[in-house]
Amino acid sequence: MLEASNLECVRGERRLFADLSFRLAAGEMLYLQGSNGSGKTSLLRMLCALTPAASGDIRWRGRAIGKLGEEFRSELCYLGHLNAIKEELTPLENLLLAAQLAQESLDHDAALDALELVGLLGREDLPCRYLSQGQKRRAALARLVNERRALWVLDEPYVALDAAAVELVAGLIGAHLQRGGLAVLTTHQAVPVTAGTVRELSLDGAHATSGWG
Amino acid sequence: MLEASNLECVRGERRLFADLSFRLAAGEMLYLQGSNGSGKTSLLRMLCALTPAASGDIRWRGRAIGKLGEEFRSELCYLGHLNAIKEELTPLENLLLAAQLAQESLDHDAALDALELVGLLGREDLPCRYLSQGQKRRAALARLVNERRALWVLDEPYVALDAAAVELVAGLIGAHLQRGGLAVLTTHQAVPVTAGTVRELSLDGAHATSGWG
Amino acid sequence: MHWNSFGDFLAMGNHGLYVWGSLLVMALLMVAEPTLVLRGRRTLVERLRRQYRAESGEASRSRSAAGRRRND
Amino acid sequence: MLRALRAVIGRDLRLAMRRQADIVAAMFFFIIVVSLFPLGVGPEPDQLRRLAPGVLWVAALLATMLSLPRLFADDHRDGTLEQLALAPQPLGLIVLGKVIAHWLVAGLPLVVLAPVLGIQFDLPSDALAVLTLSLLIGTPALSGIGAIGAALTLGVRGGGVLLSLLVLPLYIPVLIFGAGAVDASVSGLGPQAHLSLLGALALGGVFFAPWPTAAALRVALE
Amino acid sequence: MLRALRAVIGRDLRLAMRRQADIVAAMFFFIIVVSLFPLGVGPEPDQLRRLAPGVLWVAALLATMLSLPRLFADDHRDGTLEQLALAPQPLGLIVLGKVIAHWLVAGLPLVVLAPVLGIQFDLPSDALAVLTLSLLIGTPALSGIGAIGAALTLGVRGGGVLLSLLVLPLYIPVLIFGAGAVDASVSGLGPQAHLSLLGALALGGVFFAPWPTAAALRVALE
Amino acid sequence: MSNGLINWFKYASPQSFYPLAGKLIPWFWALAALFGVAGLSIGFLLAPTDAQQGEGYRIIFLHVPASWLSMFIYLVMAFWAGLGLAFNIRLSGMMASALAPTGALFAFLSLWTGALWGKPMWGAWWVWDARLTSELILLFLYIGFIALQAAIDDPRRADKAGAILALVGVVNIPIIYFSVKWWNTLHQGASVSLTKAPSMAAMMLWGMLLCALACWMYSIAVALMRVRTIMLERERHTDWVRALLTNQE
Ligand code: HEM
Ligand SMILES: Nc1ncnc2c1ncn2[C@@H]1O[C@H](COP(=O)(O)OP(=O)(O)OP(=O)(O)O)[C@@H](O)[C@H]1O
Ligand SMILES: Nc1ncnc2c1ncn2[C@@H]1O[C@H](COP(=O)(O)OP(=O)(O)OP(=O)(O)O)[C@@H](O)[C@H]1O
Ligand SMILES: [Mg+2]
Ligand SMILES: [Mg+2]
Repeated sequence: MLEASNLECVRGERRLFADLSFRLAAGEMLYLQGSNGSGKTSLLRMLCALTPAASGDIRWRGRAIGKLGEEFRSELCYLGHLNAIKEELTPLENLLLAAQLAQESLDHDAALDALELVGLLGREDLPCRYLSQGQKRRAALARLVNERRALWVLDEPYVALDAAAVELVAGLIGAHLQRGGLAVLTTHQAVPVTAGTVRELSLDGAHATSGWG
Repeated sequence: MLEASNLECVRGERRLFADLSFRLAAGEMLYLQGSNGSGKTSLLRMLCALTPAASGDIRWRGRAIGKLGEEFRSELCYLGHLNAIKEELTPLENLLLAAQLAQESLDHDAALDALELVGLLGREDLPCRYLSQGQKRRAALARLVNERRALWVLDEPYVALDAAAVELVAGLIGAHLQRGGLAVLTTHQAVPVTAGTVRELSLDGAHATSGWG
Repeated sequence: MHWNSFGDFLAMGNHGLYVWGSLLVMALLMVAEPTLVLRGRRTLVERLRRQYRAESGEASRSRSAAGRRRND
Repeated sequence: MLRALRAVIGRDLRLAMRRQADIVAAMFFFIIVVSLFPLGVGPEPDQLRRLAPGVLWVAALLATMLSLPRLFADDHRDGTLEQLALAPQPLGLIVLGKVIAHWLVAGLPLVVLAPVLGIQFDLPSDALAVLTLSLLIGTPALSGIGAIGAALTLGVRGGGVLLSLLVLPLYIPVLIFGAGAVDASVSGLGPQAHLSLLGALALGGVFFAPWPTAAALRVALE
Repeated sequence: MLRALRAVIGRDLRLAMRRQADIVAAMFFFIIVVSLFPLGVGPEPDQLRRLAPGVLWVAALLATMLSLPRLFADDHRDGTLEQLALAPQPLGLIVLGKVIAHWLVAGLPLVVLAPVLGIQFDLPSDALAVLTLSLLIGTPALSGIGAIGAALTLGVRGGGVLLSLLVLPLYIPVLIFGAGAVDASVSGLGPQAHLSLLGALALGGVFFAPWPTAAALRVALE
Repeated sequence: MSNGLINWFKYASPQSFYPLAGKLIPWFWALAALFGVAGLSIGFLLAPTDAQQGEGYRIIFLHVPASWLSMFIYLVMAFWAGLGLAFNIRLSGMMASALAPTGALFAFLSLWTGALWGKPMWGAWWVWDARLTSELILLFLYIGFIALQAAIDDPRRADKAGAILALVGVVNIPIIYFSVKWWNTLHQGASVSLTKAPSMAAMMLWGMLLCALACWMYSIAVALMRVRTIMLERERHTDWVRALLTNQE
């Protein structure tokens, strides 16, 4: 379904990687590894068509994502380094608004259940500004509970989470894969995803090119 | 040297913990554990006298830190969830300015060495805005390399770091303890600090109080 | 008494609109303010009573309430 | 389509309500700027009357401009903008929603306040009506045009002030036609010509500007 | 003590230099606001001359105010403010340094520009001199007083506009004395009285204001 | 420590101040009504016509008390705020918050009555005169104080931030009061002062003073009512509030 061929990434005057290719089918997860600054975030943003690749192309269901536009975006769920939650709003409001924007229907009770699952029950009406670092991340991740779009792109989702929450998120990803979803994930911690097929790809290895482009 | 007795923390209308006491001597590290939102960050900020405790007191070399003021602050090094680096400045400038503000003298070469140690050589002249998440954290942590103040308070220093960088930071903390320093640390990952004495304290256990204050 | 007739009193030497406009607004606001304070107080007291009642009953029921919501 | 538009407007309005202060304080900024002029210029009523349309329009323009940097910056900083750019709707539509919400929060209150402030400057009542009408037509243009500037300066060094640098020149036609309409009505020429030009600007600002804005946002996210 | 002060000033100046746009654009904002008025008000030279001191002062005040929200907000957001609060020096001293740097970046350029703009309004040369002097004395007060407002609204909902709500009332005396000095010199009364009051405000603003500002910052960090 | 200070601290605790305030409120209402009736009847029924201004001058019995109170309440508010900041007394922050809306009300009334007075006397609702402007600033300061406190959810933080603002804003009060002296303006200078003998008819003076007293008593009564509400709200997790509200039905 998702296919990248001969990707090259250039940042400033530095080529981060080149000739990177992979394929991902339904129910598979790509576990992207690499040391700090090796270009993981850059690659994920390319996969979302947020940044153009220096060369190479990315296809979704056989068609270039640049061309697909909205069609591709309606199958994509991206979660970056930033939480994309509004500090003024409560976790509940954040969750409902995120669903609205993604044109999904999520009712109040389902949202509350999602928040309960990520351990924010009792804080659903507290503005996110007051949440702890990990709780903010949980509020952001609550989106995943009812997320049914096919491709999940997650940039270090486990950051700031405690062990219990990491388990939980890994479970969500596992369930997604079993439903036939795809996921691309980076993390510097362990990936306790057990369901689905996990393919690993390291940016430190063969594709990495060091020095000046 | 650092002594807390009967600390109580109230946030909003919620009492996070109460009756928390500990003592830390030279060369010892306090490893603070607790699930998300259990009050670790709040406790660290109390130890720095940034937030007043609801009740209880904190003493440094036998004197209340609220009274000590600048005397205490000149022995304290705090690193929070936020990196405290300026995105517009380069890692080198950030490091030099941080030292200046702390009224420490750090020469250009020492700063470069520190950056080399944390793996930012080659990026020392790149504005921090362009750094990857982990590189930003490294730039913030470079301060620790030449830091000789007695008490380090580190809030999840390992976040966003890759395995090599975690080792490195753990090594820095170990060396600090061996020099007779004190450290207070939280993290949801493992703590590979091997030198010094590590005391553990969990906020999920006895001190935690739930419900309304 | 300074006034000759009630009409004079109301006219205020042709400045009735201004004088009574001032007095009326001032009186109105000075009645409105304590009324608003009282109303605010009443709603607060009601809210707190409700909250206390809920809390005293809740300690035992909270588990099952959460469970019930999950089911429906 | 319309549902998405409503969702965006609703979200931004809710955020504004949550901040409350925002709406109230934007109005107060307008009031205070307008009140500053007599202080700086001196109190002669005749002079003030002649100044009034210019001062009110400049103040409206500044009040709008002041709220521009936050139009996208908050969303950019916390990552919401990425999510918006990845939403299934066209980004231009989302921007349109944000522009409308911005006008409701930052423009409409000014329109409502203008007559009251006009009285302080002793404006005659037909001039007051034209002033209010010109603001009603003109402020949407300010929001729309401002959005382009806000998107172009997003995440750029020195954004806030650079923004005013970019936007003010584009605001000048609005200012000239807006203040001109009031002047024309005071001098008996009839404000129609000015107002219809203003209307054209407003239509352009609201329905055309969102597309370049969306393009600028995509560039900012790269 | 002085070393710490210099370190803070140096750091802020370097940041401003890095952003460059900041300084240049603050000046351009000033220029544009001043140039907008003739557009809104109409071109009669006599009227413009009478307007000049007020308009220039109001523009200076707005330009300063526009740069205020960033005085502490950037440091707050990226955690630097915590580090400053934990630095061994008194926080008031650090604030003093930031105020001075702010004036150098946002105030001084206005002083330099004022005579040039005054010529555009056909001001006589002694009025020009008084205008420049009054700005030179008055703008530090604006930076100092503004810092209090910036600190009080730090991390508060609707900060930017709330800030102007808090700060503008406190700016009004500066405006009155500043524009008053120019007026007095034009009308031949001699500006000394106004200027010395302005000087008192400036001293207060620079040396007294940092302490409540520091207190407000500590509150914001709690 | 002196006995008085200890007593003071005892009443500074919300728990003991709450019932005390409850007992005092009716008395202040009674005084306010008494002074109000007396002042208004002197002012509107007995006082003679003013030689220059005709009957329109009677607005003075509303305008001057409102103006005085608007300034005086600000001073009291700043005093409480400062006390709270210096000694960390919970009650003082609450008092400051309770006074602000009443002060804003009087500032508004001063503007309103002044404007209604200005139209017949000066021929304009509003002129940009120093006193009028500074009174407007005072209103803005009140609104700024209220807005700042409303924008901060944590009451302790809100108290502290508000206190700093209130103290900084105090400089505006002398400016308002002396503005008529410092700038020659349309507005009347002070005709009641401590140093000079009053320059107005005794009847008018008495009417004005009684009305001012009425407004003063009113302010105390309303502020006490409001502070009681604030106390309940802020102390809702303490046992005494819980006991108070669950026992008395
Ligand atoms: C909106 C307009 C006005 C405002 C904001 C205003 C404000 C004030 C203030 C703050 C005071 C109390 C200060 C003091 O006692 O010295 C005051 C007193 C007074 N005002 Fe006004 N005023 C306004 C309009 C007027 C008008 C139109 C008149 C009459 C023509 C007037 C007549 C007086 C008089 C007689 C006093 C009492 C002065 C004294 O006896 O001390 N005011 N006003
Ligand atoms: N303008 C530039 N000039 C030179 N190098 C740049 C420039 N912009 C970005 N870079 C480099 O590009 C890389 C971006 O990496 P990216 O953010 O994708 O890393 P990552 O693998 O996600 O790292 P992390 O694990 O730290 O999140 C960094 O090494 C950064 O230093
Ligand atoms: N105004 C408030 N009302 C209620 N609860 C609050 C309020 N402000 C903060 N809290 C709670 O206080 C706690 C703050 O926790 P803190 O940030 O110290 O957690 P932490 O242990 O550092 O967590 P993490 O591991 O996620 O960083 C959170 O549980 C938060 O929900
Ligand atoms: Mg990354
Ligand atoms: Mg934390």
